Amino acid sequence: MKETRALIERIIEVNSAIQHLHLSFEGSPGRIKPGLSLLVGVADIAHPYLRESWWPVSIKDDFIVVERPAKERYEIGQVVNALGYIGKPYLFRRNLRNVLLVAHDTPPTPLLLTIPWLLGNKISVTLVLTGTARTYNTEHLDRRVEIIRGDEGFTWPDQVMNAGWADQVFVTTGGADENAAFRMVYDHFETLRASVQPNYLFGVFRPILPCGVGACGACWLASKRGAAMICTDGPAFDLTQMVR
Amino acid sequence: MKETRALIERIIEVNSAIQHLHLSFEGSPGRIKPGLSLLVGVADIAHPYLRESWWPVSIKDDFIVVERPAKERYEIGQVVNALGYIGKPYLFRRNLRNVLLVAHDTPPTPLLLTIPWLLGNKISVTLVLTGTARTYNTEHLDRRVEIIRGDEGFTWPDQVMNAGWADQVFVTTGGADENAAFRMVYDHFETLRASVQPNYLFGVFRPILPCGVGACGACWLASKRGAAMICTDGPAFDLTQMVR
Amino acid sequence: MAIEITRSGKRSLILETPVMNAAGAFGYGDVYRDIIKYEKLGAIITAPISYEARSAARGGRVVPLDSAVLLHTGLPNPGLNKVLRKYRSLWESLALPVIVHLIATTDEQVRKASARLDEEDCVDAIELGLRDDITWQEASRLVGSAVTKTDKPVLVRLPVSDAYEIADAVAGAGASTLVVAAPPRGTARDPQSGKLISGRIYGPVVKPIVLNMVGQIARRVDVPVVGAGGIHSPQDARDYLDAGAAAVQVDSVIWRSPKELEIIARDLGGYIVTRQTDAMPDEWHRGMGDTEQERQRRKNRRDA
Amino acid sequence: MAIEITRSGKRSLILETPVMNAAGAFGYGDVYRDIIKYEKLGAIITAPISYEARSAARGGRVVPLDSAVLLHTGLPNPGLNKVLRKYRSLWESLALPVIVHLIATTDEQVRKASARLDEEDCVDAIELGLRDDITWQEASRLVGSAVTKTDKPVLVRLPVSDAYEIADAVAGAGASTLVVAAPPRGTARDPQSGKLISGRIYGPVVKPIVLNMVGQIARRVDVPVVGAGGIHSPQDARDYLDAGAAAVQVDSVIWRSPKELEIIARDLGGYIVTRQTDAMPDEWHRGMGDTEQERQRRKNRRDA
Ligand SMILES: Cc1cc2nc3c(=O)[nH]c(=O)nc-3n(C[C@H](O)[C@H](O)[C@H](O)COP(=O)(O)OP(=O)(O)OC[C@H]3O[C@@H](n4cnc5c(N)ncnc54)[C@H](O)[C@@H]3O)c2cc1C
Ligand SMILES: Cc1cc2nc3c(=O)[nH]c(=O)nc-3n(C[C@H](O)[C@H](O)[C@H](O)COP(=O)(O)OP(=O)(O)OC[C@H]3O[C@@H](n4cnc5c(N)ncnc54)[C@H](O)[C@@H]3O)c2cc1C
Ligand SMILES: Cc1cc2nc3c(=O)[nH]c(=O)nc-3n(C[C@H](O)[C@H](O)[C@H](O)COP(=O)(O)O)c2cc1C
Ligand SMILES: Cc1cc2nc3c(=O)[nH]c(=O)nc-3n(C[C@H](O)[C@H](O)[C@H](O)COP(=O)(O)O)c2cc1C
Ligand code: FES
Ligand code: FES
Repeated sequence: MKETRALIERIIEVNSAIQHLHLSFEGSPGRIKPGLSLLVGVADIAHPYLRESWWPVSIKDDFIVVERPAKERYEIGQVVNALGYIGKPYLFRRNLRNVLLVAHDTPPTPLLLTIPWLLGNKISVTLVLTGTARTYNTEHLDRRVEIIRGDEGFTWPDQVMNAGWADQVFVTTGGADENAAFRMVYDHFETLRASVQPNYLFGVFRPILPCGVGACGACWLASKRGAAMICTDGPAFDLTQMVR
Repeated sequence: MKETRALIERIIEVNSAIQHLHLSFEGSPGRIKPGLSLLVGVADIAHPYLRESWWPVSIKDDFIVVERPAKERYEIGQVVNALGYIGKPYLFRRNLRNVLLVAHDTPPTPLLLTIPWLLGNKISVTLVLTGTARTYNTEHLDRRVEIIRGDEGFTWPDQVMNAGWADQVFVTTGGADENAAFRMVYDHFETLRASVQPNYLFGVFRPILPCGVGACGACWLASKRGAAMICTDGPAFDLTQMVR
Repeated sequence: MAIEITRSGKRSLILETPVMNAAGAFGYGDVYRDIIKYEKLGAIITAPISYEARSAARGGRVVPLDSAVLLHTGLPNPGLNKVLRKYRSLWESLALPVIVHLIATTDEQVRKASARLDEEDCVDAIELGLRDDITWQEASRLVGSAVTKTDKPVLVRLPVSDAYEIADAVAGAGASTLVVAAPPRGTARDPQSGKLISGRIYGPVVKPIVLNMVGQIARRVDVPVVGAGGIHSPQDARDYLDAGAAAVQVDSVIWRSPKELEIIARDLGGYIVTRQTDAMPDEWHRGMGDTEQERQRRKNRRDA
Repeated sequence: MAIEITRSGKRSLILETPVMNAAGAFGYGDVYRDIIKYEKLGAIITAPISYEARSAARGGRVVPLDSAVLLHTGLPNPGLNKVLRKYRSLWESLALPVIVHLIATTDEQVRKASARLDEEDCVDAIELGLRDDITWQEASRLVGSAVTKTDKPVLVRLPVSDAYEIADAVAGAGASTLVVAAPPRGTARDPQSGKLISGRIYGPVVKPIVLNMVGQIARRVDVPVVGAGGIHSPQDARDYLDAGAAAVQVDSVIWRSPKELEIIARDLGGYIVTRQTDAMPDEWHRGMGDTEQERQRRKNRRDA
């Protein structure tokens, strides 16, 4: 954990829903991997006493790109204050061939940084967009990603095949109750496969994180392996370990 | 007391310190006289739970002009919400010939609407600017007003003569403690004249007014004639009636 | 609608609408007559009155805070007899209950004032205001003093500090209703003088704290509770009823937008009718009620 | 500098600087080691620990409010013994006092936990956390339970509700220090679920209310007071000392800007030295202290 400041060097309006910010860092940005996010305090924009998680979607030599909703206002040259990268990288299996990314009722932003890494390692990637995520515009994503748009609920064409064929699944959800949503996700995958094995289905948890360092207790999660903090041990948790 | 909405029709940058807003009203603006102010709530600009007193400085057929600090941001077309005109008009004596207006450590804004009325009635007007008010730019005022710039304290050249020659004096002051400031003003005028007679020396009181209608008690003033509310009985009070 | 905001019994106060102003936000009932339709309110409460006259606090009286305002007035007022002489005929003419807010200074003054108010037909109830640092023993004694001298309902407005102990105590001493709570006492630096000033805090920041107290006290004490603190919208008021309040008092938003008191009262009239016929409270978010629809219509007309 | 924040006597706790974190704002002392220079602080206080393990609250845990945040965590923790096993050697290695915040659940658990902590050399004092709706009788009993089982100082963090009665009671029961106060309990609607949630309120809005309580309690009770609530700047902290606090605890600003705790501690170190040699407190506004000057220099360098 190390406080750092980043400069907004470029702002790209990707489409009517999202924008990309290019951030360069004072000193080195450190090693960043899929799953880590920046905990950022932006004076006057977000809540004055809560930081926001900013998700990198690609990494260049001297800057990173984060994806933000288009309606937020930033300025080139603006300095943002970050509490470093928080969380643990997503754990990918060895011998991985097919990965399924699912965004339900929320943009797939926290999953996108996996794409260059997976494709670079010759792993095929399918991105499923269900619920309100169906309207997410994917033109800026790598053409090699297979995009599937599902239904209003948590269903999509070929879902049984996708679930069977995938070696690992990462799901991000929106809505009022994240725990309830992931219980629904788990139950749904149990109907798609005979049984959900450990290390197969991961939920990406994204509650508001007041401290981001394990100090405040707000993101405490009970798992069958014991208690965890989403900010330091997450964001991804194996849904077979979830206490119901 | 009647709530009303006004539209900012024009914004004139008078000089680097002040701007003038032209306000037109839904329906009639009502009768407005020197001493009355508009109690205005401007969303997002001022404090969200406190209104501000806006002082008219001139009145036209279908709009009034208010004077505001130049650093505040307004937009043409902006609607401001006003709790009507509050207070009582300044009481001028009959047979008035010479009036002295004094602004000490604060712009003379609350006094300026008297000028057209007094000049129109062939009464001569002297405006004294002392303390930080010395830097107030008077180029937009009627040329017939005699302007005197005083010292850092509450003194100016010819003060004995001005005080003797004036039939009435209206003083507005800035600073932390308005009551203390007016005690100082009273004491000073006692040194300038043998005695300060009733109906001669008036203080224009301008505390923050939470309600402006006599409901909250925040602007209660003890006077020798009994208790008064600045918002409904003020802003001007005869300083000989002040309880020390 | 008839909502009893007192313990059942002889000291009863029944409102048509569970919304009134808070003491001190409304003067003596005269100042907002041209702006607010009184018949939409459940009752009005006078500004704080003491048996003897009080003069105002010296020094800074208003400190703007983050999302709130601190007021330190010293509760100036001309004393009970003068107020009655001046406002008796107004109160008689009003078609809604009038509650006199009595500053609970000393036992003797409370006894005298209560006896005096007991004779006044234009007064429907007394609301006792307690010092912010009062002990529960003193509070109990002062409420006892009022109750022995009048048959009218005695509402008690609790200070935020020690509210739970005082709630227990004054319920035992015969309070008809608990008003939860007086504006919390705060200390802040006056930006003009640089001095620390103590006073009362008003604004939306008060609501979460007092809403929680209302829930606690409504569960703990078997006396009807009126919620008061940081109510700035119909939704705020509904939250108080959901938390267990029988009615609400609206305070400083009246200074900024007097009409909001009437808007809240109209909205909650409808809310109660609907709630009692088993509608989901969640249907009642902003934008759903008659008032909201009327407000919207008015807005559209204005914008057009 | 040596500042005794306890009653004089055998249960003594002396700090070099009158600034520490508040319980729950700092984890168990491990998380901010790379950001904050611990040697600038007066002490550290652990996150709330109960004798037995506690799991977290279900449902919404964070509600953004106007100028504040509401947190409802249920105080999850692995229980005293596990925490001691994991953090004992860290606490031993620190050159500043370590205060364990003990959640005062039941008399028996408080007795057991206090006896356990009495044996631990790495723990310098206990801070007891009380339920927000506790009565003064229960509070007094719980403090008595702790005091009989340890010779270490027992600080008591008072809830906002009933703080005055509880302050009197726990002072009588042997509290070494009163920490005024725990974050006020509030209720607000979770924007995600639409449900009312109760929790603790953090943010600058808390300061005026608690600053006032500190002044009242410091005058009323003859036990040193530590001020805690809404301290977001050195000036906020100085206001607490001016109001009568012997030291301060800094809470949620640490989450947003961890370094601010150190900045406040450095500034107040200087403040105390100066205050005791009779400088005017008013000289100490932002922009005057060493820290501020250093901050300004850093800012200029960054802007250049
Ligand atoms: C606009 C306004 C609204 C108010 N609304 C309410 C309200 O709705 N309900 C309510 O209960 N109170 C109300 N009050 C009273 C107020 O909340 C507190 O009683 C407060 O102590 C007075 O604060 P102050 O800063 O004005 O006076 P201060 O000058 O600080 O108070 C004067 C002193 O007089 C004593 N004192 C003050 N109030 C009382 C009292 N009520 N009884 C006995 N002694 C007292 C105290 O010792 C206090 O220190 C209101 C007052 C005003 C002017
Ligand atoms: C980040 C953080 C900071 C905190 N800081 C402090 C602090 O500095 N000082 C302090 O005193 N407290 C502190 N607490 C405790 C807290 O202020 C209150 O004790 C509060 O009741 C717990 O609120 P909750 O919403 O998390 O739990 P809830 O789920 O509402 O509480 C669980 C229930 O357990 C019981 N309970 C909760 N806390 C206690 C307790 N302390 N003792 C006995 N029973 C209890 C109550 O019945 C309560 O309803 C902190 C907690 C956290 C996680
Ligand atoms: C009649 C009366 C008038 C008061 N006038 C003032 C005042 O002008 N200025 C002020 O700071 N406080 C004023 N107060 C408050 C007192 O100065 C003082 O704060 C209060 O009475 C002390 O509280 P206590 O009675 O609980 O000790 C007044 C109080 C009363 C009862
Ligand atoms: C060990 C423990 C775990 C708790 N876990 C939860 C929880 O998961 N969800 C919740 O809403 N409250 C939780 N709470 C709070 C309780 O549900 C309940 O609010 C509290 O214990 C009741 O307070 P009381 O003991 O004063 O009656 C927990 C409390 C304890 C002691
Ligand atoms: S956000 Fe504070 S512990 Fe995770
Ligand atoms: S401002 Fe409220 S009474 Fe004058």
